[in-house]
Amino acid sequence: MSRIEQALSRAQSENRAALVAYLCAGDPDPQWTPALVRAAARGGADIVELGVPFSDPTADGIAIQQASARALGKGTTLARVLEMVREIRTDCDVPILLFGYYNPILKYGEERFAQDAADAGADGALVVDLPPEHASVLRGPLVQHGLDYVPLLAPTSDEGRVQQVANVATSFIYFVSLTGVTGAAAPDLRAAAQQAKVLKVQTGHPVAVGFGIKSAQDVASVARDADGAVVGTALIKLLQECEELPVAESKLTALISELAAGTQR
Amino acid sequence: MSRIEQALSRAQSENRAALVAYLCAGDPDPQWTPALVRAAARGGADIVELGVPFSDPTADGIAIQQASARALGKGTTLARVLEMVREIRTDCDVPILLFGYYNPILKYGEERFAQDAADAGADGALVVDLPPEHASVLRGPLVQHGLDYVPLLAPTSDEGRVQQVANVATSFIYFVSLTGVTGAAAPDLRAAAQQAKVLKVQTGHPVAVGFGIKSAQDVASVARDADGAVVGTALIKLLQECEELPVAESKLTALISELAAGTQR
Amino acid sequence: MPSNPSNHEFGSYGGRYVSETLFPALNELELAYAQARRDPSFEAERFRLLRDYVGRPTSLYHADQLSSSLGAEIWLKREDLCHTGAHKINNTVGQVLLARRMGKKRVIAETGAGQHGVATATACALFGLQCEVFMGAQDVVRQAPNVQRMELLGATVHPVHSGSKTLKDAMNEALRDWVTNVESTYYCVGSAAGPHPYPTIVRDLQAVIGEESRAQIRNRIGRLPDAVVACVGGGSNAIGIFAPFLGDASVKLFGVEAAGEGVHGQRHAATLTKGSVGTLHGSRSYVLQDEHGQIQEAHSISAGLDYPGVGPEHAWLKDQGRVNYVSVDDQTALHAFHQLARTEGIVPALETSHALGYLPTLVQQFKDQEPDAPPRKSHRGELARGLHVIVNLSGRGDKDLQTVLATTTSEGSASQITTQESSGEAP
Amino acid sequence: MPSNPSNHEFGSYGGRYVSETLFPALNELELAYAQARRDPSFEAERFRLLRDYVGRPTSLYHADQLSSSLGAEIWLKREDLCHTGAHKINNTVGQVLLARRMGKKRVIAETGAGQHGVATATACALFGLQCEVFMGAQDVVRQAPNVQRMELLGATVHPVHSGSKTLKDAMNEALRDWVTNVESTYYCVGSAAGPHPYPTIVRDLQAVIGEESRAQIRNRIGRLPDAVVACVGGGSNAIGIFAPFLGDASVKLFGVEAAGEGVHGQRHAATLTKGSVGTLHGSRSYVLQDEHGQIQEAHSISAGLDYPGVGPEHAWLKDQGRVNYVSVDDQTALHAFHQLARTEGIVPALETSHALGYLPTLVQQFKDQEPDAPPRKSHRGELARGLHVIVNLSGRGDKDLQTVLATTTSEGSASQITTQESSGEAP
Ligand SMILES: Cc1ncc(COP(=O)(O)O)c(C=O)c1O
Ligand SMILES: Cc1ncc(COP(=O)(O)O)c(C=O)c1O
Repeated sequence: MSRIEQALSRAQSENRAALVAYLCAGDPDPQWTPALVRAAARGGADIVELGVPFSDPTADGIAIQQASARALGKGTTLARVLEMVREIRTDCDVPILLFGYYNPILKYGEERFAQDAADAGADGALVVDLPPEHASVLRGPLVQHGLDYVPLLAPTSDEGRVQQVANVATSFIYFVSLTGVTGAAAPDLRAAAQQAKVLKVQTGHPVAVGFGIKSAQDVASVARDADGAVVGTALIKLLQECEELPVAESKLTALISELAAGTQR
Repeated sequence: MSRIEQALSRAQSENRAALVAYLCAGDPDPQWTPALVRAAARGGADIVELGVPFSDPTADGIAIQQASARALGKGTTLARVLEMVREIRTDCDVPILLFGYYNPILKYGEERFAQDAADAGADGALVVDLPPEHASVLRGPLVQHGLDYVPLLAPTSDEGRVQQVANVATSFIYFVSLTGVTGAAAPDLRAAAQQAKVLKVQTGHPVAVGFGIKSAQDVASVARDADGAVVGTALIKLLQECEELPVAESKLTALISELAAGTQR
Repeated sequence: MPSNPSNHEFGSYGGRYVSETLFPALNELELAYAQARRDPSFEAERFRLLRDYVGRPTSLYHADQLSSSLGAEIWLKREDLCHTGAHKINNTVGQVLLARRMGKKRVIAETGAGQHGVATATACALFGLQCEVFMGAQDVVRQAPNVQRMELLGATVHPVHSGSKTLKDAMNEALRDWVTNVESTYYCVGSAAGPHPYPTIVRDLQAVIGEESRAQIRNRIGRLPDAVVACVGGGSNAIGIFAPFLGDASVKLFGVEAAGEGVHGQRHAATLTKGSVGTLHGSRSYVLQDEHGQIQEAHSISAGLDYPGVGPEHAWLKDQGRVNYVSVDDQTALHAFHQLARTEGIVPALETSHALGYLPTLVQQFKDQEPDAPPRKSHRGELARGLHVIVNLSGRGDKDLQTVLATTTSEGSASQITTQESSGEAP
Repeated sequence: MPSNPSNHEFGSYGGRYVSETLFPALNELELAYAQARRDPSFEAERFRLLRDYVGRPTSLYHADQLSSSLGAEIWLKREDLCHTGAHKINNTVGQVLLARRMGKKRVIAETGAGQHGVATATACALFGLQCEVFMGAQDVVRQAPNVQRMELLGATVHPVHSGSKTLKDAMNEALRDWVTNVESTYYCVGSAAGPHPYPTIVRDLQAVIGEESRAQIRNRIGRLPDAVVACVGGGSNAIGIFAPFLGDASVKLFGVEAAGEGVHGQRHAATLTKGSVGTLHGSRSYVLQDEHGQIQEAHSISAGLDYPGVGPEHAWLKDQGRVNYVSVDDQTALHAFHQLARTEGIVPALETSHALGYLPTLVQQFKDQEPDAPPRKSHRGELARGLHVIVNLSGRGDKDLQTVLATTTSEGSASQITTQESSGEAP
């Protein structure tokens, strides 16, 4: 059982959804990132999605676009993100899912990426623009190195695609609550969570819901039916208001514990 | 013998060319025009060409264009020009050749124009854009009312046209010294005058040279061979410098007598 | 009426009311043109250029949306697709080819909207001739992109500051240049105006529009159209499309002049509608003039129609009653401009928009006359039914964007036009 | 190399590197397109619009002066004569027809030079569909007339302020809009790029350029050309003219990218020449990227080439060696722009000017290879002799006047351009 699976099953056994926290590596500064991941873990994040910034984040809304641009501006690279993971792992074992776009990985080399990510202590990868039909080139090496490959499903996915995605998932599936980009307002999170429940049955994998979850209340509205709730833009926005790392850490821990409270069923 | 023919033959008998002075009726003010015509006569002009201003004087350079515009701005019309002639005739019998474009005459009516011009005491008309092929409509009435019809010839006119023009002339022919508009610098007035001499033989009519004659010296260089020398732009420019009528009158008389000195062969 | 009408080409209209200096040049031109038209190699070269360079034949497009909204079949003769964006190039390719044949090295032209200037500069670039264009200073401002185009094409543009600083004054200045440089210079007149033989030459060179249209419509609906409509400035696009239909009594012809701010005031350019017989720029025709025979300034939002004269053949066709001359004001033309852009995706020239602006009236007239006329075709099989109208889409409106936007803003109807900032984030 | 190349349409290139959300839409599009192509009524309507509305076939013009000065026979495929002034409309008429068939009421597009935006707005006006165009804020400024045209046509233009504020960012934003409104919205991609099936659709819809050219040149010289040249931004005009020649081994194909300020620096857009394999905007192809896989900003004086990606079929053709991809810098393109304007009377788009700018090199290459090749034809009877090159004249340069004039002035070569005051009086 991978670290990610363990986190999900622990949450399950505690009769709650897992809280998945998205942080953009390198934002606002690469030096802050390890401390922020620890702060998120302290607050009660079951899994941290660590965003690998990309120059052209077509799946993201303005908040994460700008976070990515800031991170890139501070010299964040994929190699540097792996270093951050390595540093985090010295004293923190929160599951880390690398989250990003395909091109930086393609450039790095899929095999080398899987190897280095595993060495650094990462637990898996989610690539928003690498669909199942093109995924084997990355999934193979990841699995070989004991890492999870997390695919996505969307409200528009039909039955055929659900099966295709089920076939490539190794742990959970990320279900996008809406047609849109990150940061968009979700019209109906309850319905999305119910949809996640159906998908869980269809795919045989745990399903986490992301996009549009901003508050403890939002978390609560998906927690009953989904296996996990992903919060991203809300955290990015919080960090934007902090000028000092200690402030950012404590505010982040506080917000995450507040959100975590919503995970109880 | 018309008054224009008389003037030409008097000059001829005095072994000199006739001096033809062009003034734009109504410029700078319609009230000045009769006095200026008298001043020109006093200075020794044998014939006065009285310009009837037109909105679109395509044969004229900038000086006469602007004079026409000023005259029109002061309300000068063809009817008003005829009134000026009538006023001049109360005490001055210098031959007056109405000089202009066809459209104002067409609008006035050719027959009515010939009648009224004769009544007013004018001696003839020269219409720069009414060539022999279209001239009969105006020439007929003019001749009927005892007025001269003065056609033009140009350096570009070939033999056929010379004959055509000869056939419609009633007194003299106006020979344009150059291909260009009024006010242009004539490249070679001597050659133009020699050309005029040839034309005189070919047409059997006296020939006056116009365009580009600015000074007594210019007049002198055509006087030997041509029957007349026309000065226009130089007079217009002189008047532009004068703010008071008495000054204008005396300057004009002075310049004309200076020019007249050049007419001696 | 002149006593010798035979000196005029079109009834009592036409002729050569110009300085004596120009006569030999006009005779030379007449002769050279007659010879060229009889010379198969000249015509072959002209045809090749019209086809490959200008892009002829231009298409005849059935405007589906416009037809539906007007309740008649509207066909657009797509002169806007010609190289340089208007019918003007049909004329300049022919005339500049003639200039080259005549051994002239320098070509001058007047221009209003700038389309004829661009078309002349274009043809001169093609044949390596020097080109100088006279353009009213006011038009230099309102048609700035065309000034830039002429200059890029290697032409020199002379802004003309006299008179109304528009087309009329540009033509005055071109005539002054021509009279000065007549031996070396070919004057490429841009509309069906000017002294003989220009109105004839320009008509002949533009008649390709009507010839193609006539063949195309027969091909499409198996018969001739009920009406043909064109805007009239100097009259070249109109005479070009009308000429081949003049003998077809069943085809009603409509020439649309610019009514500017309205034909009841002074600010319009409706020469045939409101003018009277006169001479301007070398020919006898209708002109806008005051009671003293002074030429009046024309006014139109469209620089290419802003002219107080009109080609002499139109004067004749008016007197004969063969063509109906009507007028459309600035507002109506602007409305038609926007309508065609939004319903057909075609941005017409403001000149052309006058022809388009007359369509509702025209359709209504036909309906009033024949209340029991068959309805519009309901499907493609019945194409020949209904009222079929060809509009000469004489040019595209890219050159007019600034003018139109200025009116849109000044009238507060800018709300039609929207640029939205993209937030990148959903609400 | 992906382990399963069958998921890519062009060798190892192409594919669908996009959000999961878009997959059903891409499948739906693929299916709808396949059905439409088999439906004679769809193809008939598309053909009618290409002929009557777009103005096809466009002519193939033998550029006499340019041929003389280069010492080779240069033929220009006149896509500049298409409605709206560039080849882009061939694509949008087809895609928007497809959108209507699919029941979509809203169409979005990205645009760089604005030509695709105008072409999309045009097709949407024609079919009465809502149109929203994403355009980099920098391009909104440098291609202002096209923004105005889009708005006149009823489209909404969204300036995009992220990244380099050019085409790449406009496409990012269009993808974000599409993922948000995917059920109601048709995304009309403007070049041979994007996720499958777009590169195939765009190529098919643009192939009419090559099909016509191939028939026209055989008709003229009785054989195929020696070379075909096109500029490459995303690659649609190039693939459109290349496609029908791919099987003709004797025809050399040249794709000309923008070298900007030079391919040895960072400021260029020569993706195939200097880029490496990557994924951008949904497909695997060449991209300009740094060592970390971040997409680099492209630079070109031409907004339509200012793109760090390229259509996947070009990547494949490069690897196969079938097409030679070369590059031409800003200065050379500008020079070619002025040269065509002055010697042929055609103002080309700055994009197109890159293809033209490569001609001297290309002709020299051929001559070096075949020093004893027959000389240029000396008269029309020997047309087939010599080196024959077709250039895809993908668009007209009206939209680029401001950009070009700015360079002219800033480089002090404004003396080429002359406006003279007319004095009305000889010296
Ligand atoms: C597109 C267009 N249509 C019409 C005209 C009016 O000229 P004409 O009446 O000679 O066709 C112009 C003149 O510039 C023009 O550009
Ligand atoms: C005239 C013209 N040519 C070429 C291009 C480049 O696009 P593509 O490479 O897709 O042909 C553009 C893009 O705007 C264009 O407007």
